[in-house]
Amino acid sequence: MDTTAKKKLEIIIEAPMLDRLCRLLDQLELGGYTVLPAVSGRGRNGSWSRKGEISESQRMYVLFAVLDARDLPRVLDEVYAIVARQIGIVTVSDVAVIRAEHF
Amino acid sequence: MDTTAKKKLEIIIEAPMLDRLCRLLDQLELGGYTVLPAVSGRGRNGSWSRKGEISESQRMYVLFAVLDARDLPRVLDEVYAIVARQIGIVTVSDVAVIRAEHF
Amino acid sequence: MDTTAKKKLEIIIEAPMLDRLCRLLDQLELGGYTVLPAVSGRGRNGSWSRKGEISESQRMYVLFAVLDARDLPRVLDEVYAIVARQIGIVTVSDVAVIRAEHF
Amino acid sequence: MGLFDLAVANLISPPILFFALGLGAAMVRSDLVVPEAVAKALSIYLIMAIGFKGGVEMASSSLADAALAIGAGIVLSFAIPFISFGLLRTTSRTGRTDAAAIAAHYGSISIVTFIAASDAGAALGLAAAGFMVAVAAAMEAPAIFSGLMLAGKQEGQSGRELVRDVAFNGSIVLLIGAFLIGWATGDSGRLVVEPFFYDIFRGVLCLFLLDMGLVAGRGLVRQAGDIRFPVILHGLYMPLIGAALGLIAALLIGMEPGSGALLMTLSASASYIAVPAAMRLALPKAKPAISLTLSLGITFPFNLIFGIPLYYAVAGMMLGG
Amino acid sequence: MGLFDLAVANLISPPILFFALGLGAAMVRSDLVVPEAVAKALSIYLIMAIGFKGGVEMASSSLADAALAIGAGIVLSFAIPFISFGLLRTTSRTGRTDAAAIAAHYGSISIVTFIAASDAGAALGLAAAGFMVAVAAAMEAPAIFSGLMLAGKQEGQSGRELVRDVAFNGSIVLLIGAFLIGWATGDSGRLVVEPFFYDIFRGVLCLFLLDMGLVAGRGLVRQAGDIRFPVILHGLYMPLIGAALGLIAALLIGMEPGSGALLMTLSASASYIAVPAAMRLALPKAKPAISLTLSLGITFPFNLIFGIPLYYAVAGMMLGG
Amino acid sequence: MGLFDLAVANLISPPILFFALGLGAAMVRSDLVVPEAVAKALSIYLIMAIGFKGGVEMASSSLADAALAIGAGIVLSFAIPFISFGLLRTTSRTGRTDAAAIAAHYGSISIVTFIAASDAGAALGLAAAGFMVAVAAAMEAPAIFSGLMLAGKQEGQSGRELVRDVAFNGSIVLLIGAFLIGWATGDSGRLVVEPFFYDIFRGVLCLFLLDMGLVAGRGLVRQAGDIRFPVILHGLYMPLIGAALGLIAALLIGMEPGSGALLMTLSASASYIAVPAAMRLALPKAKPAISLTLSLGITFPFNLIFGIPLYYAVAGMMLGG
Ligand SMILES: Nc1ncnc2c1ncn2[C@@H]1O[C@H](COP(=O)(O)O)[C@@H](O)[C@H]1O
Ligand SMILES: Nc1ncnc2c1ncn2[C@@H]1O[C@H](COP(=O)(O)O)[C@@H](O)[C@H]1O
Ligand SMILES: Nc1ncnc2c1ncn2[C@@H]1O[C@H](COP(=O)(O)O)[C@@H](O)[C@H]1O
Ligand code: NA
Ligand code: NA
Ligand code: NA
Repeated sequence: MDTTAKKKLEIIIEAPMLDRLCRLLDQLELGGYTVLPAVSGRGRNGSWSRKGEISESQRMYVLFAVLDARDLPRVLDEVYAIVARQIGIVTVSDVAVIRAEHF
Repeated sequence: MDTTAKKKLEIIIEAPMLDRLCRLLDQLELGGYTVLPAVSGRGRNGSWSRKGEISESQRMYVLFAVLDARDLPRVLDEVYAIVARQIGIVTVSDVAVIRAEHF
Repeated sequence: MDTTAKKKLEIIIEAPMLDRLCRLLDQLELGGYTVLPAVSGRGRNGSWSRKGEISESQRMYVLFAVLDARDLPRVLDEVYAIVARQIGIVTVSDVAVIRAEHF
Repeated sequence: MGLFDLAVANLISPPILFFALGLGAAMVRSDLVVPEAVAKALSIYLIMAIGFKGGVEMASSSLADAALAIGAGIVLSFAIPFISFGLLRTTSRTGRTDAAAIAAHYGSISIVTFIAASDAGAALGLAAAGFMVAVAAAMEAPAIFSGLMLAGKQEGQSGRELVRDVAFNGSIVLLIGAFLIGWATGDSGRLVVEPFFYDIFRGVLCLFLLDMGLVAGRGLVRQAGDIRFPVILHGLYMPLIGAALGLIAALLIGMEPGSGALLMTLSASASYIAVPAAMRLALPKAKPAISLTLSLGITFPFNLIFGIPLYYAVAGMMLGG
Repeated sequence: MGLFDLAVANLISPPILFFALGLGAAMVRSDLVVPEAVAKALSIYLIMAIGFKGGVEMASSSLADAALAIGAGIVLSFAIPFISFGLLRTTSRTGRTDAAAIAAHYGSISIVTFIAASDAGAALGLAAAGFMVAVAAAMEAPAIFSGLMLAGKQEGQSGRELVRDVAFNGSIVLLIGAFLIGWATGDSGRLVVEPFFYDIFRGVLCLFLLDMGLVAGRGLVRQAGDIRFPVILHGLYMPLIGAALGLIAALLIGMEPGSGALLMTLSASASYIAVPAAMRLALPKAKPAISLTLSLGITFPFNLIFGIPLYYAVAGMMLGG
Repeated sequence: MGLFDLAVANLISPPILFFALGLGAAMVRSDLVVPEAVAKALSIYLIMAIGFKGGVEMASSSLADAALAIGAGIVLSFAIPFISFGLLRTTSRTGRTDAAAIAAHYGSISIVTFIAASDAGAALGLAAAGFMVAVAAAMEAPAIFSGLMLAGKQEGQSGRELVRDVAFNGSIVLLIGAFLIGWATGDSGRLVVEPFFYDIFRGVLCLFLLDMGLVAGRGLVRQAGDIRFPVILHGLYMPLIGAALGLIAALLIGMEPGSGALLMTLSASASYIAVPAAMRLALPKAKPAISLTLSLGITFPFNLIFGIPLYYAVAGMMLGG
């Protein structure tokens, strides 16, 4: 099976900012992204947990997008502009994909 | 601590196909796999969100399996046969594991 | 955008041990970690699924921490001491981060 | 009661108003959300309750009438997709596979629409026969097979797996199971569960329809722009065609107004749970967003707000004493 | 009833005892957890119910009184942050942005505290006017704008997006929507939903307050050590200052004791849903843990256990016949 | 009522029929699922309700009787694992650690079985003393320590952490807390929560048992093939042995039939929430799938369908007037 090299961009972002981040990515016209819910964590701002919470304000989501290395620089710049002020971290890693025509 | 090189296979798959994918992987007798629920996303078929949904048909799950590089080709072939017709994407990346005897 | 190389440590751990693992990581004073809930899986101990379950004892969580390569050895040693006896697997992979000052 | 009064009575009932509130909140992009897990549980509750009640009422139903009604339902579910497919193909440029998938949605039923219509009927004093629950269950699946026939030969399908998935689909199993439990335990069973399955039912329906409004509204906001106008129109006239066919069937088998209005509603409604999942397995090339937006975002609100009072009014006139 | 009897009656009511059970369980680090999805759904239920009831009771309210009360609420919500900010800045070394964020929480309201107080009032026979629900809704947002003013110019803010997010915030939309539905359908609507929204309400409140106790207790266990003493004190005296201002407003506009006690409670309570989210968007540099621990871990239990009976006792004396 | 009539009355009650529906749906691999969050919330509700009711009923109980019953429960929970362990080791080739883990499950209790039995008792007019709730709570933990003794010395265990985790386990804290609240508030508290905790209780139980049937059935489908026959048999005869020991204890301390049947049920039931989690921490080498499948997939349905009516019948004969 042939595989193609791509980049996986992963953004851990606080819930109140998730919609704005998605709207940004929609404008950037990436191939796609997927959002996973986190249930607890710890960082410099202390620890949090979803146990029994009704407010979304403290939770984090993990959004990831598999994209072409060529698209990475412009996407990182735009994402950084949002994440810099908010709580969130951004990582990039290497992946190989099958069905490259999808991206 | 000694680590061993392995591959991480990650499959983003639509909910109605999840059971069939798992049954396939069970037959392939991999060491194991784990399934994470996604809450929203966007792709070529538009965007989706679990907010308040009662139907599973539009949601995606992320299944990942840590496995030996030698097993990868046969697994990819079989997985591709399923995912090719459905909504889903498949990525492979490099990881190191401790407790290699587990796999 | 400048990126910095880091390590991503990922631990799949059974629910009853999650609190103890988090307490351990808190003592190790890492930059942070995030916990994702899994919904089903299969391993050497058979398969499990959260469907309709009220007991947490069989579920797995995926904890990940982005950290500096220098911190990895001591963290792996401590984590191994816990995970060795329990159900769980530990993987390490390479990532690049923006906002390196966060870690 | 005239059509106008009926429409007004329906429109100012709390369940419909909460549905409208949900729709409106989604339109203004409010972040109001009923958690997915709770929404699913509410639908389980409503299906259990409606199934159980139907079963209890079987005591006063004739089995021959039930068999006739179930037969009529199966025929309708099987036939409606052919009409829907033909109309879609002639009025819009929808491809064969997509048209077949949409058509399957319209032949099948929306159990939530059925529940809302039953509730409206009860409020109007036009109760239906208990076996209408069995009719609803029977109408869920046949349309799927019509859809597959319309789509033509597809590669890699596994018919047996599909039949099993459809037949043992959660909401059918629950609806029929609860129906049988209600039938078996009758009034003594009813006594046990009355406060939970009867008394608070209409309040729970308000909460559930709030969520349905939110979901339908969010779907519309997200997707409606991508759907061509003739397809959107299909979502508005197809329920009327379905209801007309349901009425004809009800006349032919001599149903009472309450049951007839429900048969019309079932025929008019489009599936958005069982069929979308089945289509992903059986017709993976069909684009899921179109059919789901149509059935959930357009036909469902149309039926809930305008359709149901209309069907009761017409059924009252055509089938009534 | 004297203050002492009131306090005792409040303290030994099941809802408050379940809240205390939750607090205690969290303190001993029990793993008791109400799932997040269910907790959210319970809060939706309670908001729907309280909104609906308020609307139904509007039949017996004067619109002029309602307008006056809403006006008073807006002024209070807008003004209280300035007091909170000033006190924080003079008594503690809290930075400008953090102090502004905390102050915004105190100007806004806690809808759960409002619901618990309404319930306590009903139990005491001191029912409030229906429009107090609208007052609660009106008091949610103004404080946010005071907070932004106090924080001074921040980079990169988008005012318009924020106003929209705040105005169409889920709990406000639901509270006002349910209020209007109650108002529109009145007693006939009430009949439909009585078992669900009225009869089981107090039992559901027990379950919900159990969860609130768990959440508040866990927050305290996790964070309280990181918060400086003068800031913790702020969480204890600020509700008293807010209540005093609420009392003055109630006296000025001539409220009845039941409504006045609710205005006091609203002024005394601090937001922990809408404002924290808004602050993350508008003042991202403010540390969220401090303000949330203060409003949810300290002020909320204080109001629930000591504040509410106190406010009813004082309102009874000062506003009563 | 004779044993046969009792069995029939139990079998055709809606809660048991919904349990059977769940079992059946899982067996045919239907996709029917009650969301995990809701299932957990339902169990919280049921524990709160049963605890509260027990507390309210303490008004008519003697404390001496309560102390005796609690003592008996502790002895049973502590003793039963030794029998279970011995039988497992002699009849099957289960290893020491696995046998110890399974034995701990059988000494402890299933609170859901207790709730279903209480409900069946109430339906039969054989109400139990309020303190049986405290007996249930007291029987949860002792078996865990027997299990550890049976397993022998394990490396790396932290006894103190374990004791704390077990003692402050969510369902024990909630059961005892709700019990104390019911006791403290008595009939006036009951009035507040009657519609929620009493009236709809049996209906909620139907929904919950539907889920329990689904979970038990899915566990069986998934795992039963991997479990050796003598171990499966253990899941069927062990409840009978437990019930017999419970009966002896009930005779010795002179219990009434309703309470005695519950003590039998508690002894007969096996834990599937608290003990599995404790075993993962204390005996990580024990394979969790075996013990969980046994207690949840075999013993639980056995008790629910056959055991409970049997225990009531025997208790009625042996302890009755
Ligand atoms: N190094 C990290 N690895 C994984 N997750 C992190 C890391 N740092 C922060 N997080 C997540 O981001 C949240 C906010 O981080 P912070 O702003 O540092 O408090 C934390 O609560 C974690 O959920
Ligand atoms: N490049 C991508 N990166 C991450 N997730 C993706 C990507 N493309 C698609 N997805 C996910 O897969 C779903 C279906 O994709 P599609 O078939 O392109 O609509 C999307 O809604 C996303 O959740
Ligand atoms: N190779 C693997 N890749 C991903 N997840 C795994 C793997 N092996 C085990 N797991 C997860 O860990 C759980 C316990 O594994 P085991 O102890 O092997 O039964 C499984 O049920 C999976 O959720
Ligand atoms: Na139809
Ligand atoms: Na306030
Ligand atoms: Na036992």
